[in-house]
Amino acid sequence: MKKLINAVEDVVREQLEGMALAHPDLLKVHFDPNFVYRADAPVKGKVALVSGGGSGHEPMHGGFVGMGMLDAACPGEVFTSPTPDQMYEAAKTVNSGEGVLFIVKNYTGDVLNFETAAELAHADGIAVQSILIDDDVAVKDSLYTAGRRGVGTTVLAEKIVGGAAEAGYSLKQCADLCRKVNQYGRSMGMALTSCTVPAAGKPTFELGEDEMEIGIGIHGEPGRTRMKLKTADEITEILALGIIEDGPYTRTVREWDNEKGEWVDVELTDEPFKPGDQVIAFVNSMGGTPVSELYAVYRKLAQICEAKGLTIVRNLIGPYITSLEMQGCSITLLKTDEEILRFWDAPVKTPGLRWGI
Amino acid sequence: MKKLINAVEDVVREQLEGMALAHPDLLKVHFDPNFVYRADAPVKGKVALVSGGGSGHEPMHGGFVGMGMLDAACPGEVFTSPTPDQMYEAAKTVNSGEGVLFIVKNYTGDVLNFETAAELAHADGIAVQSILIDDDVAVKDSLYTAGRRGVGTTVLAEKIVGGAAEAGYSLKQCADLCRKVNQYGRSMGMALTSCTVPAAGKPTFELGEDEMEIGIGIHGEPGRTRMKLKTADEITEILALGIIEDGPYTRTVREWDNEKGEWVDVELTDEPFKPGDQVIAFVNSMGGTPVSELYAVYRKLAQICEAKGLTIVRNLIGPYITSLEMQGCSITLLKTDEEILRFWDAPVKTPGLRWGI
Amino acid sequence: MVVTKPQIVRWLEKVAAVLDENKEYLTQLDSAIGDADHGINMSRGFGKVMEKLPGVADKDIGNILKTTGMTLISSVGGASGPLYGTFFMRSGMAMAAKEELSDQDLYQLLKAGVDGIVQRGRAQPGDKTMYDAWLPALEAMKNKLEDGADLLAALKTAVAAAEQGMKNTIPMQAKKGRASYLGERSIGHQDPGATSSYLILNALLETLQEQ
Amino acid sequence: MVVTKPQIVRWLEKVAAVLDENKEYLTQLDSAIGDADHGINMSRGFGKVMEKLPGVADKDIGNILKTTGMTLISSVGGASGPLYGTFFMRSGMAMAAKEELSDQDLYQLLKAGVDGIVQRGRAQPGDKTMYDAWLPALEAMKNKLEDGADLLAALKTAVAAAEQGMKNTIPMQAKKGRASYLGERSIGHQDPGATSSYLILNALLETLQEQ
Ligand SMILES: Nc1ncnc2c1ncn2[C@@H]1O[C@H](COP(=O)(O)OP(=O)(O)O)[C@@H](O)[C@H]1O
Ligand SMILES: Nc1ncnc2c1ncn2[C@@H]1O[C@H](COP(=O)(O)OP(=O)(O)O)[C@@H](O)[C@H]1O
Ligand SMILES: [Mg+2]
Ligand SMILES: [Mg+2]
Ligand SMILES: [Mg+2]
Ligand SMILES: [Mg+2]
Repeated sequence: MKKLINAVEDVVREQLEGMALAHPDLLKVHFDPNFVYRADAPVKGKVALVSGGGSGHEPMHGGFVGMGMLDAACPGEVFTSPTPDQMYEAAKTVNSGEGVLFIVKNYTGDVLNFETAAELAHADGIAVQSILIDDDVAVKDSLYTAGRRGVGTTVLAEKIVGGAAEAGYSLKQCADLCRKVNQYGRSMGMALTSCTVPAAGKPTFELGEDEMEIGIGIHGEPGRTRMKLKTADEITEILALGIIEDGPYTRTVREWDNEKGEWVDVELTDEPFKPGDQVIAFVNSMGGTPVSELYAVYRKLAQICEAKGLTIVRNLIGPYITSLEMQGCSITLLKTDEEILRFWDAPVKTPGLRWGI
Repeated sequence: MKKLINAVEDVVREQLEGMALAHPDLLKVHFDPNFVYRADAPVKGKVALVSGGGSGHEPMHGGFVGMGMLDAACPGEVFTSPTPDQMYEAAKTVNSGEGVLFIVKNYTGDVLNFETAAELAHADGIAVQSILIDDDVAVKDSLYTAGRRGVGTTVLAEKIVGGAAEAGYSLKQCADLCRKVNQYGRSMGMALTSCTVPAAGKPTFELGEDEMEIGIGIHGEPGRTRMKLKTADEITEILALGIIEDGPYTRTVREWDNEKGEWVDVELTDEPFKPGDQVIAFVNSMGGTPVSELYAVYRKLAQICEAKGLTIVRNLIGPYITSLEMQGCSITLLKTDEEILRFWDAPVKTPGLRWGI
Repeated sequence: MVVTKPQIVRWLEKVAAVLDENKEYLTQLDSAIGDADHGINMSRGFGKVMEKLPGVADKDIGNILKTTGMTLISSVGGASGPLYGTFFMRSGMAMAAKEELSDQDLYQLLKAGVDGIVQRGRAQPGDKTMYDAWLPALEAMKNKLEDGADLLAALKTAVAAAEQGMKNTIPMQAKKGRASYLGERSIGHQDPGATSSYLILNALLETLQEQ
Repeated sequence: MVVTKPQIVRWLEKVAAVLDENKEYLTQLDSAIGDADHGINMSRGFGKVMEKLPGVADKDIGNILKTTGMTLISSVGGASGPLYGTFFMRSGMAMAAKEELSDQDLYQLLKAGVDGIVQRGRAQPGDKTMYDAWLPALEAMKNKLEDGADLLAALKTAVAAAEQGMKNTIPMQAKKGRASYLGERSIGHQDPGATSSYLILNALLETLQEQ
């Protein structure tokens, strides 16, 4: 295992210490329980956004803490969901009285741990809503699986809802916007190489010199199919068509009903993309793939979108939701409307994403 | 070889096409000869900055074209300096009449090709100055080598001088500031893995599972020493002390004398860092190392700087000057003063670096 | 047979030791159909439990189990953290104020815990989860006890059923948790959570078999 | 002996072919002490020269050589591009307007080219560069011609000297170019530029030896 780390037990803590040292103007880090939060939290009059998940996906989520994006991020151990006390303490720290929105990627671990945190925060009198991101079209079925995973759309949702919260959206408005963004976004990823969880010490999976994994998640979990290595154009086509040609997607998600103080089952159906849609195109590196290669993917993606009648109105290209040092990429397309675009363009100032300020 | 590419001959062109498609608001790409230039070039009343070098270091240099940084960047083949016609055509395209500053990394190939370009531009009546960046302390000696290589300080120089040009600095002022930044900056890098030049198809060098290369350049050229893999703290210490304890560095560089129209030899001496210095600390990924690991390096670097009496006043952490998908990192420290800090903080809007706007 | 408080403490210690011994094995299983952390998660969690135990060893059994559950919840993370955490929280609530346990108590302890797992995780039999080890174990234990067998005999049958249930996960296609993303590719691998569940139950049997 | 224009064109074609054949070999040498591109660079450059040649094959020799130089400059890049580019530019200038070459002309052609390399790159003998192949070759050729030998004999000696010069770079420590960064670690490897220079000179000999 080749990494810039010290003892494997200290990886997450030391990286957080580095973040705290590097960005004192933007964020602070609380240890035990671990969470990263805005230096100026709680921000008066603003709904607070809290996300979190296993570490190893940096800059997500800690790198997205700051003005116009997250108020707090709760990092678990590498690839392991954080624990409820992290989200609970973070929520208490950043809540300004306007309530807290949990943005949760749909993995059993994240879902269960955030559920407990929501219950704890509610019991404390904090207004909480919780929205699931489940955008990974590589997971076809929700009846026979834990449902689609939360991947690239998470980054876009955190930016867009972050902009809205900054603009004074209420908790319910933030939750509704976040749900819409999730329903408008679809992603799919692939890996050229495996990653190595520090504590495990060896690659999570083995891929032959001429093989790749299509439909990979962000935890080194195997994907939908393994196949012979293909060209950037062919890979882009597989991912892009997987997204664009994905049909309606219906599933039941649990959302916290803040009024009733209980979990309710909500049935959601995401509509497919259609010609004429305006989209944000997000080409993401899995961590080990340099940005140069992403531009080759973007090139083909732009051609495919044009052929399919989708207009790319904004793009994001780089390593934003990664799997340690894994080589590979993912594509996210997000249908936009005036509201989404306005908050996408709004200023953001975080270690991982910054513009307009 | 595992990369997101199509045919190896098309790698550079297709990546440039992707850039052009992704950032039409910021830049344009000219093909044959290849150069990336500001969408709004030439910018009236502003000195134009032109840099360039082999491809494979993205986002440098093409990703630094835009407001507050470069006016044009000339990408060669992967790890191969560009040819003079690229810099010559780029200079003609972006020159607004205020002259063109070439920012050249000190590699024999880059130096020779930029020299020819400067001569051609001068013959065309374009005011040209040319500043070498040679900041890599891994190269000890200038008498017995081609001199120190240009590495991390290049990124900082392009940002800082870009800010100055935007603020109305004259060609001579830009050149003087660029020379100062170069003299104030020192860098050193290391590799955990090799990279693979697409056209070569196999790793440039072989490193054992428990080995690393210290003092590596940015082209997969072997470094100063190969040693057993160490911890992030130990690696950071080797690099940081290599930089901080580096003595005065004297060498002769060729600069273009724009008045006389000829090359002149200039002797320069860089002074070592000393306690009390304020610095910009730049922790760079070689491409395959994720940002999370860079924070562990930054953590230790901050401790070392504090112990050595250096105050980190700004930092930059991420993949900015890379070697394809190589894993590893480099550290750059740049002594600052009021002028440098002012232009570091100035707004910049490029695909690779953006703030304040 | 009466199960004493020191035996419950001993059980938890044994679980910690056994999970630590099987850390690599469980992680290995998780790397085939998950994200290669189950062993690491469980051993970290029970390591924390071991730190907390001395502080509550003189409290009642319900309290000890609840502390175990809360510690797991706040130190394991992942799917298994809330699930095993709920298991021990619920079993602790079921055993509130007890200083020793009867045969029926021990069955109720396990039953309450497993009910908690199902309520949190909504697993169905055959979903290829830890529930597929617990469900047959509980059924076997219940039947044995109803047949009048003594606790050790009933627990032995339960452990055998858990082991069989664990093995039965091999041909299953996962429908819950991370492994479900693999679809048919999850077939042919033993579920890590079912394996840790078997180990936890077996540790209980071994504790009670000790003199 | 008179060297004709078609022979010069044939030489350049042979160089293109030989560098293409040795593309991997030269790149291999460059990967040991450089950045693994010398073969790729040279073969790309002479590939371009081959595209340009038909358009100027009826011009004078000086013109053909200058076109070769300019094409190399604008297509090779790296250190070798400007150096070989300058070589052919300068040899072209030295042979301006010539339609055929005498023995002395051919020597002057090479001499002017090598002077250009030195002026651009400032190499000293022993720096482990292409100059370490050219310098002994020029000296040997000059001596042979002064001794009254014919062109072919002089060129044969020159090629042998270039080959020896190329091999002599193995024990040298590089002081110019990318290899110099390696310090003592550059010792023990043959310089790629010296190798391509030997191949270029040898191609000239082979051309003139053809009927
Ligand atoms: N919904 C669920 N109900 C019951 N058990 C589950 C459920 N989801 C996952 N599991 C169990 O959790 C185990 C994985 O635990 P672990 O690897 O620690 O968490 P994660 O999957 O978050 O990395 C699986 O092997 C399975 O037995
Ligand atoms: N200053 C110099 N003078 C003469 N030859 C040089 C000089 N610097 C480098 N070379 C030659 O150039 C060769 C390397 O060429 P190449 O690999 O194509 O360029 P680069 O080093 O830029 O990748 C070296 O082997 C050496 O012979
Ligand atoms: Mg996990
Ligand atoms: Mg090169
Ligand atoms: Mg797991
Ligand atoms: Mg080379």
